[in-house]
Amino acid sequence: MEEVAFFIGAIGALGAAAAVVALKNPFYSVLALVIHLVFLAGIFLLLMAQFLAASLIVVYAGAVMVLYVFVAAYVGGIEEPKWDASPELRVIGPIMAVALFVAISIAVLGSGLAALGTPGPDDIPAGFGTPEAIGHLMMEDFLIAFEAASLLLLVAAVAAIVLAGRRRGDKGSGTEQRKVLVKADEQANAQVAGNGEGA
Amino acid sequence: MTATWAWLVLLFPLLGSLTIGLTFKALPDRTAGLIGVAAIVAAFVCGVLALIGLQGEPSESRHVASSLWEYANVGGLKIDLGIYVDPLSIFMVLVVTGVSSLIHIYSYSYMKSDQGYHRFFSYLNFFVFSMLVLVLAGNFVMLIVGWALVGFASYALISYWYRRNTATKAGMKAFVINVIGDIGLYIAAILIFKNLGSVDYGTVFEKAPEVFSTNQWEIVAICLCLLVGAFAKSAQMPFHTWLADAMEGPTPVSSLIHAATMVTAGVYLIARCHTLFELAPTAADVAAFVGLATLLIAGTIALAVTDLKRIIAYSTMSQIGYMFVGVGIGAYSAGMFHLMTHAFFKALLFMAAGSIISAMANMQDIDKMKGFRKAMPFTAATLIIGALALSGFPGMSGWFSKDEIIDFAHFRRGMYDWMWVGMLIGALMTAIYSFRIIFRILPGPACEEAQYLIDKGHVIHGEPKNPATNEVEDTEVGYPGEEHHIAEQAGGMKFAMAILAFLSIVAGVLQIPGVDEVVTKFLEPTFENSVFAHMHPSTGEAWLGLTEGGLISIAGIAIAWLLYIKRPDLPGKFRQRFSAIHTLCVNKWYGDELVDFLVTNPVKAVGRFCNRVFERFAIDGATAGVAGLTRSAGAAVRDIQSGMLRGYALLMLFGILAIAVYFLIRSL
Amino acid sequence: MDIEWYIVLSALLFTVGFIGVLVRRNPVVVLLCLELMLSAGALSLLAFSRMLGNQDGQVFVLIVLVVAACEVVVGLGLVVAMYRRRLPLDVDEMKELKG
Amino acid sequence: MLSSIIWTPLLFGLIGLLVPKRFAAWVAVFGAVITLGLSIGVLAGFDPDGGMQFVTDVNWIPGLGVDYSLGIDGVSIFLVLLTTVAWIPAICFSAIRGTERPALYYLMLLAGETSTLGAFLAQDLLLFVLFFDLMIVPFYFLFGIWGRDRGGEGDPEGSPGNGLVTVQSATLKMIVFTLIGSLLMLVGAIAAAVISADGGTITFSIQTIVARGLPGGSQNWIFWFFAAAFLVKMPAFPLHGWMPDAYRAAPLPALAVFSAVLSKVGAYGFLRVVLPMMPDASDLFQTTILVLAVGSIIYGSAMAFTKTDLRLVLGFSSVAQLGFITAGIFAFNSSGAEGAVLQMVNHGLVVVPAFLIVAMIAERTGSEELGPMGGLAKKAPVFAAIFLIVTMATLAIPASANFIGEFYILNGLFQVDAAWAIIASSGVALAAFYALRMYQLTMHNPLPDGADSRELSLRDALVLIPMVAIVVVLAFCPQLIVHSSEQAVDSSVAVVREVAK
Repeated sequence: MEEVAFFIGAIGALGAAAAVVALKNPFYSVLALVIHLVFLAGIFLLLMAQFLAASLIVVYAGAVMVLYVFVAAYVGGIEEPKWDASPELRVIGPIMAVALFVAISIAVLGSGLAALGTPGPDDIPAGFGTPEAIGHLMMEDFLIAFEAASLLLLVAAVAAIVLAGRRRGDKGSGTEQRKVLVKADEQANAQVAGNGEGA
Repeated sequence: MTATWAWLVLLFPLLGSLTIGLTFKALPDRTAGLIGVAAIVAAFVCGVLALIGLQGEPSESRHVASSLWEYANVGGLKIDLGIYVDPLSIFMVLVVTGVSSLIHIYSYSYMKSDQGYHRFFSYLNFFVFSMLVLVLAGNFVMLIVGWALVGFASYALISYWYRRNTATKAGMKAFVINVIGDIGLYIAAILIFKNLGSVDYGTVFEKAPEVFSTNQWEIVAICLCLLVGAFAKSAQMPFHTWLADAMEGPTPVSSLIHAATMVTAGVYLIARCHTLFELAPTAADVAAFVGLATLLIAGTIALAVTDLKRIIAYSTMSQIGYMFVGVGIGAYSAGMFHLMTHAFFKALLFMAAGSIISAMANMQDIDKMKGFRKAMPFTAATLIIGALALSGFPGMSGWFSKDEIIDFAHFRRGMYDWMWVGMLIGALMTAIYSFRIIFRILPGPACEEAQYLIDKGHVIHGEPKNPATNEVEDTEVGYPGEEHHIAEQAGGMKFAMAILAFLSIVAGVLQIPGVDEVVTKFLEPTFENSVFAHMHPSTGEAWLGLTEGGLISIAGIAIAWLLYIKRPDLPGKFRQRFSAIHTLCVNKWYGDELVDFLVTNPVKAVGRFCNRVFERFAIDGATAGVAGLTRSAGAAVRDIQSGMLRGYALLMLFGILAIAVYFLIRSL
Repeated sequence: MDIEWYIVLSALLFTVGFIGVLVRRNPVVVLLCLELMLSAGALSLLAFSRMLGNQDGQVFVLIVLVVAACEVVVGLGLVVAMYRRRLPLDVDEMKELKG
Repeated sequence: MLSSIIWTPLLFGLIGLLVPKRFAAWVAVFGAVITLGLSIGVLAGFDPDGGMQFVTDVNWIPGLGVDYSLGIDGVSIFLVLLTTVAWIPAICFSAIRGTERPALYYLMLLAGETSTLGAFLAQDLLLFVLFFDLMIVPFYFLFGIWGRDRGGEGDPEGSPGNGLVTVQSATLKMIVFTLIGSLLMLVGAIAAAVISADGGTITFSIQTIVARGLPGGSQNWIFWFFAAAFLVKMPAFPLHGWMPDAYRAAPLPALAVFSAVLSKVGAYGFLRVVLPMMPDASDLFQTTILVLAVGSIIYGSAMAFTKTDLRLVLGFSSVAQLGFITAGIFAFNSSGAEGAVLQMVNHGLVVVPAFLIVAMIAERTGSEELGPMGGLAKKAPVFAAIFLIVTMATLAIPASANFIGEFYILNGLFQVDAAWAIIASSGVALAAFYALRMYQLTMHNPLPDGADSRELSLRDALVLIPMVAIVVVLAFCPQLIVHSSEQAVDSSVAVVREVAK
């Protein structure tokens, strides 16, 4: 049963990922990524990360992707020109990437980590991956990392305002940029809310 | 108690110097001068009290070492801030403070119109302080301290009129040559420490005979290094060139540096270290021969040059040469006695010369001077007394002291007989050049300046000029004032000169062979362990020597009279006949040029080479090479930095892959 | 299911994402591909977390998500800014970084 | 205690950012004075026979064996005092004159003090390397932002160091040189820790590494990695290529502390790290280092008396002095090393007022070139007197503490080989020449047109006189320093002496 679930999830996630790369229209790419994330959330569940799976769907597929969709729509579906500034990248890039994959695979399979060949220990604590457990960890062991992350988020929100904000004399309408801001805020709020759930 | 008085001897001049230096805005000039004089007189008084204290001790323990605190102590090399008081150092203290007191009194009047009165007295007091540190030092490091401080003070005084280029150059020369001498002492002190484990006088002189055998190379090296210091400070060959240039300083400075104190330091050093020099007779002979060479060469130069102060300066070199011969051949008390009498009459000569130079409105050329006998009778009288004492006229102090040295050389026989002959020739020259001054300056029709003095009753005030270059100078600061002061009109100068003249005449009675020999007896505790302590010519031989000396002196005076009064055309003829020799002498045997050629120019060339060639090509080249390397490396990688984000990503991928592959291969 | 499988899947997703970064020129898509790579990283973190039976890895995935969100916000802000200035939306045209 | 000494300057630098601009300078002065007070407090509680004292030891990066480990002993205590003393006049001088962007300026100066103090106090090798590298950063900014370009004035022959210098090229040169040295040292430090651990737990604690010892072969190359960093920092001939340009471009107050203190960190590094840690290599390369040191003495002196730029005269005189110091350390006996430590302090104390005086001279004549100068003593006797004392101390006239330092160094060298001492002593004569030349050409001789001889202002006098007073007091009692540091210094070189036997 678990195998079936994994393969469905894996194939879905990979297929969607390939679609992200392959589709010409960025708008579709975004949608493909949403699908990818949904499948990935399923795999997360298999790894007993319920809270993360949920937050992946809620925050990522829900909030972040909406942001992408808005931007993609705002910018418009720009078709990439056929002519590539450096065509060799099209060839060398994938080859190197595949080589990397091979290297990693060899490393993983050939490594001496015996536990890799097992599904993991059975005697995991009760409530593994539940919001409560994660919340405890967050607020107790990793408080500094948590605070740093929230600070980073704040800085990023400010940065987005500065970057996309209207300059003096800029004639463009303010709605889009306000949207961006709102999204950024939402993002932050969602994150905080997510954390709140954990606690 | 003796030690306390000795410390006070040091304290007063230092305090004086500091007080005068720090209050230059608060105190009027006259007060500063008085403080300066008072400080030195107080030091003299303390010196006398120390002497009394010391004489109270039994003869065999007549030395006191005292230390204020530990100056530094590392790796066994312990240096105390200490003094060593024995008859020799007290003798020097009395000579130094005594003559310096008189010089201070003289300067009080002589420098009256100078712009830097405070500065002058501050330096002057500091000079005396340094000299006292030198003579009272209790170990070789303190000796070096005194030695170098004297060098510094002499620098400050020589370039006292600091806006004259000539004065600053002369100061620099004196200082650098003195530092070279200091280095000799550094190395000597280090060698002494290495071999004897201490630098304290007491320990060193006690242990030296046990550690060293006669003429062992270490002790010879030590003594030769000490001699480098001594030669440099006492202006002996080949370190003599600074002395004549040092005449750029004010006249009281010249007399202080030359007569009483600084230049005799080398003589004192050899006398102080006689234990070492007797273990290294070779080095002692070197000292004596260098002294002999210097006294002869300086004598010939003094015969040729025409600058009044420089003649006396070369005469000083020559007389110091006598002292070097004296202490080199073992006639310690004679050497010290000559040091004392020389201090009296040479200070007197300089003071008289200063007075005349003032009257000449700072002109120093004896060719231009004439007829001062009538214009300045007092100065003329003192000048004659000084010259008589210098040339060793029978009965004068110089007669007793100089001829005692000459006689001792004869007494030691062997190669020292050659020295005896050399010194007799030197004595003849001394008499001639001394009276060359007298006969050229005093008699005859008065020159313009002298006539002015006779007519108007005061000194001519010419346009202030640098006597060396004849450049017109402004008088704002750092220059002698426009007014000049002569002994005839200034009480202080007259007082100092009168006392010195008196001493020049009568000081000889201290050491009449077979009668009293006060100096020898006084210094006996210091030189007790010397092999020469109880070797001296018999009274008869001594008087025979004195007779010879007296005759030579009279002969010299007669020759001078013949040359400069009776047949004034003769010197000119000689000059034409022996023009090569004359040129050689006038140019001071090309000593400066020799030093330039051998030392200064090579050093400068090294500097230029370093600067223009080495720094430019090697160092800058290497630097440029490094920069170039960085730049070309930058250029090489710049192409990779195309700005193509995806290119960067690819490079990153390469990197990750390389790392992954590396670890994979390693794990195989 | 053995942990290996998850790791291999993670590597595959990472590779796909990397290929996307290398071949696509639209900045929005490049950002999307970065998301792919990040999620691949998150997956392997989770896998190891499961393997060790330790939840610390999950916390880090959460942090990764936050950082990814930040990156998205800034990246998209840049895209919007570029669009407003009428700059071409092509990563190859952005060469100002050139040294 | 030691932590507070290290971090107080930086703290006040940061406070300076917050207060209004016109108070920034006085906050900095206050911070420097407090740091001095703290270091005097340490001196008061210092026990000359107590070895390493006031030790702070906190695990910092346990995985790498790096500790935040501080301590003070006889070698470092006076260097710490020198640092805290030297910074005050530099800051006061800038405060009196005023600078552009003051808050940043004082932050940089004080950050420099923090890192220098850190280097002197660190007892952990990696911490030492870290502080050593950090030192250059604030000075890079100080030289880069507040420095100025120099034209090719006053030198018809266009010899290097007198030509055109831009701030960029000067600072770049400096950074490249020091970074190469620092990176080599970093490698050396890591190698030393790893090799000495020999498979055991790695630690960077200097004392532990010394106790564990390094195998002879590794010592040889690690020695040079460290030596490269230290010799560049000093700078020693022939690694001084960065010095002329950097000195000419730098702002003078910063240059004063740079020359006075930072150069000593190199020499200190030899005593603290190289000799104890690599005794075999030190013994092996003794002659090589002595050649470099004596070469520095001769070369530095020769350059100092040919240069006409005051900064370069002082700069090259520092090269010569550092040559003496290095030579003293590599004599491997207590006399030489103790002389070196004494000389480090003395030279630092002398250089700070010297550079500030150069700045004042430049204000009066509008130039730093010796050629057209002269006669400044005319209306400024106090100024001239102070400069004279500084000059005399620079040339190590006997009776100054500098003399005692040089004398002990020469004595130490003599015990190695008389030839070293004799060659090195020629540096003494050359020093007399160049130092006096500098004094005469500025203060004496006729006053040229356009130069303004004026007395020190009261505030400048208050900056200079304390420094000069310290120099004078030390001249009367160098034993103050010698006494407290002898034991620690001797134990540093004793290691090598044992090996040499």
